[in-house]
Amino acid sequence: MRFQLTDDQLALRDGVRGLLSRRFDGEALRAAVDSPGLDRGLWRELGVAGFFALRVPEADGGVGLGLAEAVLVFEEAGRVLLPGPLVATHLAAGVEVGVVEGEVVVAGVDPGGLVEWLDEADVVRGDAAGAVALKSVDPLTPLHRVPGARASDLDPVAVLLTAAEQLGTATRVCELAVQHARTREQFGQPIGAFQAVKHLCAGMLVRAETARAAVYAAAVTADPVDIAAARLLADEAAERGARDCLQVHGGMGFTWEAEVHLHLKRAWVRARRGGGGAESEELLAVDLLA
Amino acid sequence: MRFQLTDDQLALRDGVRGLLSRRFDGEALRAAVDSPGLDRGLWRELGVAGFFALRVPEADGGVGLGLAEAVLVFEEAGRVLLPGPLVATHLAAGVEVGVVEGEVVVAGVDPGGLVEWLDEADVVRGDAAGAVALKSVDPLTPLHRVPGARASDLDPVAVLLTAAEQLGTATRVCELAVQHARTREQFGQPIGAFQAVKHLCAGMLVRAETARAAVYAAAVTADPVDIAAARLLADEAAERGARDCLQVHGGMGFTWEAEVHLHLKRAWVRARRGGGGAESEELLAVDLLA
Amino acid sequence: MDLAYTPEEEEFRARLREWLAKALPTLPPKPSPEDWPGRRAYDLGWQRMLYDAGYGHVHWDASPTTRLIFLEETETAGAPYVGASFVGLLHAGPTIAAEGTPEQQERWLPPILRGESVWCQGFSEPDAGSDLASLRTRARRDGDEYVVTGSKIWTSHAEVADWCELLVRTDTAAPKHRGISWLAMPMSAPGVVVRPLRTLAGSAEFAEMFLDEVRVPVGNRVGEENDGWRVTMVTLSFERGTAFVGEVVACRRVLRSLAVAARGNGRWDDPVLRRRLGRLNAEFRALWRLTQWNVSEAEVSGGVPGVGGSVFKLRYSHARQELYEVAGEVLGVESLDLERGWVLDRLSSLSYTIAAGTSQIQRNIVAERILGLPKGR
Amino acid sequence: MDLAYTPEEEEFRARLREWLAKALPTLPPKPSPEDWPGRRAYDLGWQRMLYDAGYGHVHWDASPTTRLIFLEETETAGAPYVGASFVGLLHAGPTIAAEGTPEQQERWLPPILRGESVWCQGFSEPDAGSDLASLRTRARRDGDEYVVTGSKIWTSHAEVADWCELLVRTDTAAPKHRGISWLAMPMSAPGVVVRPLRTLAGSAEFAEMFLDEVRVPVGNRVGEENDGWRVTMVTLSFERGTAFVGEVVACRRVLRSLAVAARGNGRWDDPVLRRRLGRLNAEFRALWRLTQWNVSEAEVSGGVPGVGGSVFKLRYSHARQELYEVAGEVLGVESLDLERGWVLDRLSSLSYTIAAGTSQIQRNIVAERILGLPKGR
Repeated sequence: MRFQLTDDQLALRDGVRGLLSRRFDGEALRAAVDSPGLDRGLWRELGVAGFFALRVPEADGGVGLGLAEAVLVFEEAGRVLLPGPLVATHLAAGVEVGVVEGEVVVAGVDPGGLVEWLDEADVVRGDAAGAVALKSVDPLTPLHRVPGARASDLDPVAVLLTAAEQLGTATRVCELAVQHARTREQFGQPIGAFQAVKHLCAGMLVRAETARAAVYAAAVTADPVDIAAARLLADEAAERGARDCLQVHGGMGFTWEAEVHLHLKRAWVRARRGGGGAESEELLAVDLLA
Repeated sequence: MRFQLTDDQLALRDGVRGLLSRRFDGEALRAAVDSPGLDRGLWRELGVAGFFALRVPEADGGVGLGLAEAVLVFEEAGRVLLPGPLVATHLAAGVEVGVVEGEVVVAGVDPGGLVEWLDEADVVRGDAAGAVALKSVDPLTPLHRVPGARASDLDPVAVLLTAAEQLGTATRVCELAVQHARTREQFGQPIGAFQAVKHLCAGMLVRAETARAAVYAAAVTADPVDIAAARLLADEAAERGARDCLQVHGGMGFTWEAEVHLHLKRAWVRARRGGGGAESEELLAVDLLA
Repeated sequence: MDLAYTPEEEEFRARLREWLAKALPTLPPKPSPEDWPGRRAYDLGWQRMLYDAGYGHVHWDASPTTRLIFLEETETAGAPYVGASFVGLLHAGPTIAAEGTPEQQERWLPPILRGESVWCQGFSEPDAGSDLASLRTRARRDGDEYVVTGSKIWTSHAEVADWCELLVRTDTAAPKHRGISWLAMPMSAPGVVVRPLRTLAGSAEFAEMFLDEVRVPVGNRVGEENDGWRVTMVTLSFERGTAFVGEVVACRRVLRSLAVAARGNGRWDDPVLRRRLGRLNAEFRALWRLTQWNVSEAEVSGGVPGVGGSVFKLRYSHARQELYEVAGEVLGVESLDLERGWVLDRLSSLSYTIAAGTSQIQRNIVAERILGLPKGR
Repeated sequence: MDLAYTPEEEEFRARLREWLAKALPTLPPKPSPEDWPGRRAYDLGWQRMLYDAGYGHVHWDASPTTRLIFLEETETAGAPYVGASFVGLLHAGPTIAAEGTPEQQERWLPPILRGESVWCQGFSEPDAGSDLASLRTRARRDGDEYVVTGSKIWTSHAEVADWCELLVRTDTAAPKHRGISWLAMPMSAPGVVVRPLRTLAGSAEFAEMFLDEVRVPVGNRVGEENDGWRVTMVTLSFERGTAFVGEVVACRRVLRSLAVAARGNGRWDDPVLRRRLGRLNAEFRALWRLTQWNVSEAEVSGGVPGVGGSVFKLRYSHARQELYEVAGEVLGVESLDLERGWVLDRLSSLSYTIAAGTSQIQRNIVAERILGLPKGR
């Protein structure tokens, strides 16, 4: 058993992190908030880098990697709040033409009736008839709702990749909180020297690292029960982490300019995919009787 | 509106506290743990002091006071972990002969199927047929369980008086934690100087004071919805308070000699009266639609 | 121990309710959140109506119970918030009333009560945060003027304020609590620049204020030079008293409407959610009782609210956040829609554990001032 | 990144499983908790069986993954705990192996491995608590002996131990971490008095130990004089590695039996409870994965467990307490009955956020050593 990233996986993660830090850094994030809309150039670069072709077999012109690698890549995307219907498009690779190249943007109708990026999509999977635009709480994710209509059952892979994005947020907000706590001074010392702040940060790390083990393991096994567990832990780590990060930032975190609210809002959107965690809890309960 | 204790109520509370501190202090508590069994002499003294006759009309030979006063008295009883079927006996005052004088001990079958102090009781209210003795987790409360059988609906007054006892525990464990935190030194200072300990204590006080407002208000209104709210908050304040008090005490709190475990165990027993808090939550939910 | 009101209090409530029923329909339409001049006019107009009807002083000299009734009834009737009059009526005004000279009181108080002036608050600074007393905005004495330079943040209504209650450092050598003074600064003074501050809710409820060599007459100082921290504490403790009455009333209304919404969309059938709603009902009922308890205590103690305000604020701010968490569960996908008023309220509620003393600071206050635990080294 | 075991590891597992199936039925009946001599004999007998079968060293020199498999399989098969051999195998033994002289190793290690000696731990003191390094038990040098006076607490198996790994202060003038030495004290030495310590669970799992002028040969010191703190840290970090593997396996079994019990008594139909059980399943599955992650990391880093143990312990101790909270909900009134084994386990679980470093201390460790936050002043 070697439940650790392999050298290839570390290299993949570093490569994706490098690409994203060049093409979607903090400045680009803020620019995207100010002028929403999908960056088609970046989308094509993602395609070239293999973001969508990652799990397509080499024989079919893909990269031929597995769920574990996909999870690492989506974690990085979650870290930097990369905009766009990444999960839906990734899942359509090898099914819809032009996806692997990053030429085509795919939106999907979620079982909860949510559609992300409908107006930007070239292809819509599922029945989006009658979709109503919402004023999205996340300035980086345009949303529609399909009243009444429910698509087919949620793809467990979609759940897992969403959990990987949540893991990225959970990790990132912990780093943001620690950075702030190390440098911000109050009452004559860095606020990170106060136990109350320290313990908020420790809690964020504990949740993120527990979620990481669950998400990576689910990527290895692809077992729906493991995926359900990963989802619950990743949602918790992301939502509570972003909340606590905001608390550590104090008033500064409450401004539009701070990155933390974007993580919180995105975490809320992701947690809604598939209609919330109740079904995962039920699946995990039933598993106990198996 | 004067939602504060009146001078008479303050005097009553101080009187009861004085009586109990003389007749049931820490030493007596430890002695009771070592040799269980009801102290009939103390029971008669409680009778003489009006503990049971409190709400019996003066015309019928009682003290003629109300629920508010009863709540204050039961809070004091909860504070010192006074043993015995206090609620059941109090509720039987004016109904069963000898109760007001403290000559008779009354046990009651709780809707959850629990009977406290069955073997010591002179009178049992409800059907205790087939009662099975438990090895009680609380060394100061002998327990029986009546399998299957469910008595009639729970008397809201019984719920309220139990909440008052829980409030007594919530207040007392906060005091115990603060005392310990002020005197125990670690790493060169009283542990109460550490934020982590400070914040545990602050949380205990906040829960106790919120529960106090709810319990006292329910005593004034006698409204079942207010009582349900009081019960939930008092259970939470007592159980979490005792847990946190134990945490503040560290290893010392884990010994049999420390008072804190007795509060935790009694809080568990009281929280089980009436079968737990789910019904109260449902009552409060339905109230929102009224 | 009772929850009954006196005949006088009941009469006050009845008269107020009657007046509200007549007065509210005469209000002009509510301006949009971005229309600052409109909001100023609307809020001052409402204060003027209260003044004319004899309720203008209610925040100042009514008994705590009367204030409680006033806040409960106005919120229940859907009356406007205090809005732009907030700092004047609840911070700066009471400070001037308590610490100002007769001339200062004559100059500044009547316009506040009559709905003619708007005050804003210049306390917080970007680098001070929770450590308010570490503020750095400097006031240098130059003859009979102070020359003020620095910056302030989280200033509400700065765009339309006439006056700012300003905390400045007048002695940089003294310990941090000892070198602060309280000034009334005219917002029209040269060197005052206001820049809107966008919050995570996307709105510009607050502003930053930049002060560059702003000249303020020494006669505008309330209290002694370097005694501003004590003067400020009077103001802040005044704020804590009945500050959340209207909000608790509003939360209970939101909670009831959530239950109705849940019944409407089928979520009511989920016992997990239903019982969470029930527990929130217990929570907000208790918070209302705690309010009544604190108000009754203030009544006895002569109206000065104690540190019990920290206990209330800790519990309330977390309960309010939990309320909007549950609202998210009730609304499901719609909880992501800013068109639903609740969603904006949810975003605003995120500040409740931070603003006016973070929950961490409040727990320190409770532990040290109520429970008597020692300060850390 | 995989969760597969190598053919060698799978073979180890298969052989162990086979051996356990044969060996366990030959065990004598389990002694009662109060029968200390019986428990000593039982626990040492089990260690002897392991030794004879070639598993005696597994805690010491097997790879982390092999240890994981060993702990998983023994717990799953219902094999005895390490019991009275705990300190010898997992604390004192590894310390002696790492820091002792060849003579010390020859003298003390083989009896531990062969199940012939019981060690106990004399670290904690009543006045030290979480601040272990502030211990006060004094060792005065007198020729080639130390003369030890003081008291220790939370000492398991003291009643039947042959040896005690003892921390003593050998230099009272030095900074607190610098004046400590590590001694192997024979429990038969004159002046050693053991008194059982009753816990809130009502049992006497632990003892207090009073030392009055106990003479310990200088040759029993492991490591240099005054270097005992560093020597101890080796021991403590060894403990953190795979310490909780068996417990996580056990918790997952308890959780499944809770679900079955809930289905039996009708509580399963309560979705609030059912979904809490589901969430706990997620929790313990994740904790198992985290164990596998940490073990794999230790495998790479050469077997030295890192501070990741604090992350695990924080999450695990709270999960375990939550498990027993939920057990209380499933069992209802029966959760008050000490005859139900779960209830005693619930009481024991209360120590998990306290023993071996409180959750508060663990959070400090995580914040300072992993996240690099500054120490407070």
